[in-house]
Amino acid sequence: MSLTQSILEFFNSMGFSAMTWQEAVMIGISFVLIYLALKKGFEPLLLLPIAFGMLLANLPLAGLNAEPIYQIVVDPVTGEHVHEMVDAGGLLYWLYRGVKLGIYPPLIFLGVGAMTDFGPLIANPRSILLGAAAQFGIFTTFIGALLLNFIPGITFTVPEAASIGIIGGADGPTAIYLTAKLAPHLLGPIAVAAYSYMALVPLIQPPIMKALTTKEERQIVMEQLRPVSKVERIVFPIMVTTVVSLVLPSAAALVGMLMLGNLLREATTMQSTLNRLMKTASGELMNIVVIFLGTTVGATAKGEIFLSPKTLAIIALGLIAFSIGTGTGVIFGKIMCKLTGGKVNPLIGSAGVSAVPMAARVSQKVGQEANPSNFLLMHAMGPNVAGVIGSAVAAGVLLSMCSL
Amino acid sequence: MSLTQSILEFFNSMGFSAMTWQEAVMIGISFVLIYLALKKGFEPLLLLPIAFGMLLANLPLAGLNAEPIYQIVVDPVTGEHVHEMVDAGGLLYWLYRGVKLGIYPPLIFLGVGAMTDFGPLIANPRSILLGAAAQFGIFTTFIGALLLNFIPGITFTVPEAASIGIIGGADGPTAIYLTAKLAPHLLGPIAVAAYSYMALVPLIQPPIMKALTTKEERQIVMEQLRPVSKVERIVFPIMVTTVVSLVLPSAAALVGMLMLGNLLREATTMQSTLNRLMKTASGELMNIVVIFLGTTVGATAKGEIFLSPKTLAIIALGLIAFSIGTGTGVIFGKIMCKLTGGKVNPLIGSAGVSAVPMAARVSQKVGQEANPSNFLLMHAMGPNVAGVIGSAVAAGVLLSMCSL
Amino acid sequence: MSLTQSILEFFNSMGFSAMTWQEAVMIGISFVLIYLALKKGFEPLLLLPIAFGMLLANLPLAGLNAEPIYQIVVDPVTGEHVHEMVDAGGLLYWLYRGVKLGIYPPLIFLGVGAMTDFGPLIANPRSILLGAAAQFGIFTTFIGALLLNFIPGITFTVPEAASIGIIGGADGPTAIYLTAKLAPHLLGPIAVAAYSYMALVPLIQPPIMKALTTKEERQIVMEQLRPVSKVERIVFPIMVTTVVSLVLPSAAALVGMLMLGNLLREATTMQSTLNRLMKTASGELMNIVVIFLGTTVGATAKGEIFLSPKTLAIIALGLIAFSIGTGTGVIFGKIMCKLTGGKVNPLIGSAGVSAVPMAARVSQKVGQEANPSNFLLMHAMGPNVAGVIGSAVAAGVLLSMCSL
Amino acid sequence: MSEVQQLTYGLIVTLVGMGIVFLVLIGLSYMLDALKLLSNRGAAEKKAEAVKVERVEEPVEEPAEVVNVPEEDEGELVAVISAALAAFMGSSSNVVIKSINRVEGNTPVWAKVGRQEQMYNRF
Amino acid sequence: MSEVQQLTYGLIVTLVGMGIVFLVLIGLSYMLDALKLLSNRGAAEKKAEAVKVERVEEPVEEPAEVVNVPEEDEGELVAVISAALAAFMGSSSNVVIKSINRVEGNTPVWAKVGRQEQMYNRF
Amino acid sequence: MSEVQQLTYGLIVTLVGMGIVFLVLIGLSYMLDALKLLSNRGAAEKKAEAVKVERVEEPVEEPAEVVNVPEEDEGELVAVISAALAAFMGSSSNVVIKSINRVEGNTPVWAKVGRQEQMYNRF
Ligand code: NA
Ligand code: NA
Ligand code: NA
Repeated sequence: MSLTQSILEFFNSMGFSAMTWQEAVMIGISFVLIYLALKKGFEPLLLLPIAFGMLLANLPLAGLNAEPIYQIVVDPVTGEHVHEMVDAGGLLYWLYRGVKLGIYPPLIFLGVGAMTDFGPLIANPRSILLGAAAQFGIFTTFIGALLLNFIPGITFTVPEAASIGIIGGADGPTAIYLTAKLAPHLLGPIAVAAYSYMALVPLIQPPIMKALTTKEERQIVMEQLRPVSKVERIVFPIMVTTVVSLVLPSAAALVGMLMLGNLLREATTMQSTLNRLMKTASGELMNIVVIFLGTTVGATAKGEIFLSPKTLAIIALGLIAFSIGTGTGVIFGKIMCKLTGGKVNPLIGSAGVSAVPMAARVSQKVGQEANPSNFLLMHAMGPNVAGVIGSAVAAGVLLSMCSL
Repeated sequence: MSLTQSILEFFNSMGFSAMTWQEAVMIGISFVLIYLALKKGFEPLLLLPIAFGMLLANLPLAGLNAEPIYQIVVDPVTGEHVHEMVDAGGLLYWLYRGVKLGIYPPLIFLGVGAMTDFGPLIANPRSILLGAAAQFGIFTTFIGALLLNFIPGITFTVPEAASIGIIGGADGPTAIYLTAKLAPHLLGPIAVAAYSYMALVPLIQPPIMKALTTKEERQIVMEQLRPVSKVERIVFPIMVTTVVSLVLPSAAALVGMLMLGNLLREATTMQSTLNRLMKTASGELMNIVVIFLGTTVGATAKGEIFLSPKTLAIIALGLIAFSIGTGTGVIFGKIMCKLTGGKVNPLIGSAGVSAVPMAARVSQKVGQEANPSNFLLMHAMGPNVAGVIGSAVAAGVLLSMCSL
Repeated sequence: MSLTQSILEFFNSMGFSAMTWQEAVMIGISFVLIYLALKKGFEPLLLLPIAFGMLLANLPLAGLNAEPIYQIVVDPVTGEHVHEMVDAGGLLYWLYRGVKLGIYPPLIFLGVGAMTDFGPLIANPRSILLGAAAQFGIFTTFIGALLLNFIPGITFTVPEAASIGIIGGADGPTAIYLTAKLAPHLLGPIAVAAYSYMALVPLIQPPIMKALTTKEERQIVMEQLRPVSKVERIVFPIMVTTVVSLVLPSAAALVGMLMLGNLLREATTMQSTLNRLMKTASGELMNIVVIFLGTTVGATAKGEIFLSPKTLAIIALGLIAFSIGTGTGVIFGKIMCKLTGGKVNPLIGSAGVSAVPMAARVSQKVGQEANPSNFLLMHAMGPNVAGVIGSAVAAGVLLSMCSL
Repeated sequence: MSEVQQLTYGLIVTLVGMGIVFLVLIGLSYMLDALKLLSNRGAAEKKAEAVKVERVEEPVEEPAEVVNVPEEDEGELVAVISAALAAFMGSSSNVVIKSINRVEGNTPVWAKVGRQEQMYNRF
Repeated sequence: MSEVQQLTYGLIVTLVGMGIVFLVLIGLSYMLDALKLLSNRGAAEKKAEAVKVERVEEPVEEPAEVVNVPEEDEGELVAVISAALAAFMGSSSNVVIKSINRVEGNTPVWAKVGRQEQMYNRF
Repeated sequence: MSEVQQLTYGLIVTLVGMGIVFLVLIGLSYMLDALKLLSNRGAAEKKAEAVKVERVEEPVEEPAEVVNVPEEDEGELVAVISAALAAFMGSSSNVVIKSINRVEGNTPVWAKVGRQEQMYNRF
């Protein structure tokens, strides 16, 4: 082989030469996302790895997502047919297995559970309903996606529509878990939309909340929450796992791990040796999974799919999902306000969309604007954490009814 | 599809409808185990995950143990036959791979080794024999299980009997490692029995120890152990790995990892950079593995298998195993007492069953009852850690002679 | 089966009986390596696990590297053909997957990136060229290996020669990554050579540096480096990833992860929540991977392959690689010295071989010998970290041009 | 499926879905009421435990360091202990850390093993 | 391939290889010059951020402890805080740690949740 | 196999098994005696090392913090250092932490890199 020849060959193997315009655009988008994550503080913990994964996946010929290639050969010695690896496949392909097989999201939930204090929910069981109401956002968006099918040019299958709807759950791991099972090709845009809107909750929610409530309602001061006993805290996760899984087996993985993490957290008060498991679940294990999950989810965003009208539709629908979820939550808050004779401040309803704990903080902030002496935060944490359970349940329903 | 129709369909997909009485009972048992782990402090670090895994595995239709389903399809483009994943399988199925493939137990041993101080053993080499004697418990139970075959209705295969016998090793990872290879369907009951009895050592051992020894023997005060040099500490793990593996290749995985961990621990005195590996091996890595191992081992306990006379037999035999191991250890202690002219207190013999370091504590306690100025703890630690090696060796023999 | 018979059988299953002289020698070598790692401080963090893996892999019959065995059976119920595991395979076989699939080395680079300060490089962009020059060591050694083919008895294929050349990169993960893809059977000797020579840098480099420079040159004092802004630090990793991967897709995995780690590190100044990811990447995750990688890479060193003239050739060539890399680095330093009119001290050139940061320390030390008031360290760090990128690029070229 | 079929199915899913969501969460909210009854007994136990736990923890957490880590980390340990001390007195009184004794130094062996137990018997 | 063929191919690889290595690294070195231009604007921002970060971190890091860990670790927390305090004053003045108040004790709820946010909204 | 065959095989396994267990552990116990002979030389070396280690560790452990972690953690570092100090003096004398200087502050660059080495050259 001559020098010039092999140099030519080599230059053809360079990224530049093979670059498509989609890849160029995607790389640009990844830069924007990195900027938003670092400069604007958009959920940096996940958006930064996602954006970097997007960058890596759109570098031409890098093949970090490449599947391994095996061939079946006859063993010369034994004469048996044996698998033989021809190509090992790309790094991100292997790390992505944890998403594909539905392992990472439950593990993240394990850590979230180990960090979550369900006390406010246990102290005020009714507030759990607000966490249910906010899930309307998921289903109306789901319907919305199906309605878009009537627009020529856009077609969403039922599983795709379901995956888009779950953005309204305002819960990253749940969205990724469901989408990886129903519409993996949409993981990129859906994950980006979900985390971006979670970061935008403080901008999206207040106007809706104010539009739906009167100043009087916003001024309502709620009474102090009762203290919660150790026993309640420990029984709670076990109860939730059993009840939810018996009604909805398809939600067992997410809810089960969330509650195992929470059990580890609460049980440390009885058996302090469990502290080390709790710390690992909410610490190193979670960090490792976040790095792998973020990078590989981002790496699913290849230009061909990402740069389509669908993505714009997803972004639009995602915003609708958040807005409706917020709205229905507040409206339910108003209903509970009536029923309880003005004991419930409707503003805590918007926290039902989860996006823990930012949504709760928003309720607090809007409430304090109306009445500086008003302190809704702990009351809003109830619907807030209930929303996590609520969207996991909703995901379970979608999983069992929309997987084809 | 009509509404009523699909609602009906959905309700059939609910857990309640498909629940079997075994599953109901198993869920109840898992609650009891959680109570024992948290309230009674039964090895919470492992029994809590095991119990929670048991709960998850017996939730009808949750399918967390479901195997993945692949189909071989012809690639439309290339015309090649390719594997295609139809169903991703359950979360616990994937986490269980680490047990199935024999990866988790050696990794736990890596951490145990990094936490274990073999100094007392090195200082008093003879005490190692007591760690050997206590292994009689394993084999007599093994025989016991085979004897039960003569009772109509109960049949234990040789591999099953071996897995039951190993409970007498009083060593969780060893028991799980062996059972996963010889009789995986018995993992649940055997793991539960092993960890429960380890928690009960302070109740099981003392009566046996007192029955087999005279007050005079129990009052024997042993002389101070010599200090152990750094070189001895570092050579020890290398020596043990080489010797044990050369005699018993099948024990190499367990002993090798145990000793690698210990080498990392002792070597930090010479190369302090190794400290970070030692900390990870005995810390985060171990915690991660414990969470996965506990949950998935518990998840193997499906009602159909667990709720059989076999389980009762296993529990009974497990108790026998512990008792005999304790007994033979003490008897050997008496023999050494005679041979050394009363220099050895027979009570340290019971520590040979491992269950580190509780068994050693029991020796200490019983010894002090007989003679308040008596201090046997460090002397008992020798047989105690020797017991870990002893049961790993016994497991190796069973593995190489009983796997069919 | 009679007792004597089965005892005989058992003794045949013992390691001793099956021991080959190669295995005995390899075990001896592993002891020597452990001694060097602990007593002489030869890169203990990796050489200790490597040596221990070597020990484990050469214990006869232990089968820790054994591949799993599956058989295809017809499911009695469904009549479908299903895979069934006959033998689970060895522990080290499974842990080795991470090397085989090219997962561990990039993950280590992730951690290295999170620990590396590229400031000195950014402050003095020209110094990057010295990191390029030092890579001559890689290619001349590559040629050297191919020249040895003319000696009867030794034959190195092109991929093997490339793997040997990469030793000159003085970069462990890069060497392992490339060798695992091009010549996995040489992983053992190449990894050992690479890490040993890195440990010997302080002995290998000084004579060469002094031979190639005049006292005047060594006395040159370089001016203080400019401070580097936060923006530069954050843009740098993104820029490097994009540029390198676009030119050389095959280097994307290594460089991409290195730079992701570095981005996490630098971005913490803007989003402190990223701190937890940075700490995990450079801490626990890295430690876990180091334990697995070290042990399994060592375990590839089976006697049959390791004890061949090739290994001696590899060791000899490795030394040449380091020496030439050092030399060309210094020579380029002299050229830059001329071009800048004596502003650059040639001694910083030798740091271009990476082996961070020891090579830089050597430059510092030799410089100070010539002129006690001379302080080259931070200047040498530039070529030093550039050398890491340089050898990753070189590895990319070898990977894309030498894989058959 | 046609757009219309998809839509109708979507509406079914929505009805069932929101139905289940409310069913489950309302169910939970009432069970929590039931659970509260436990809390009274629970509350009683709680105090007892609270104390018990304190007792247990002291030996548990610290030694986890002592036994695990080589000498040079002992300092860290002492820092933690000394300040932990401060923490539990601090709120009421003034603290000037006067003298810190090396833990290893004056620790009776039995205590040392007492600590080891805390780690070992977890596995 | 014969030895000679291998060797010639090796030489080609060497030429191409070193060519690419220099191409890439020279390219980077010039891009770094370009990047320096940013640094001027960067430098300005930098200060601003530097401050912002300080602000953020206080609540961020500590609570990560507070919320995650049970009481017995609070001491450690206090040790860190108190010494962190010392660290930022220390270089100039003398420090005698007089009184340390339990963080939990005097922390308004809103602060507590402010901290929780730091953790939660990461996932 | 019949019950009887199983049982007999079980007895064989038991004999072989306990035989091996004792064989191995007795073997080890005698090798440990042999090993003790080393310990005399070992003991000598030990002291030497003990000192060497001390030396090494100081720079090793601390910087692992310094270089890895951003400013806000420096406090922790200082806490550890100061108390580590206390730990090694403490047992004999009284300690009042008078002034703590920021480590970064007065650390000559060479020391800083000396520390970096501790981490880098591990990989
Ligand atoms: Na939600
Ligand atoms: Na044992
Ligand atoms: Na290099």
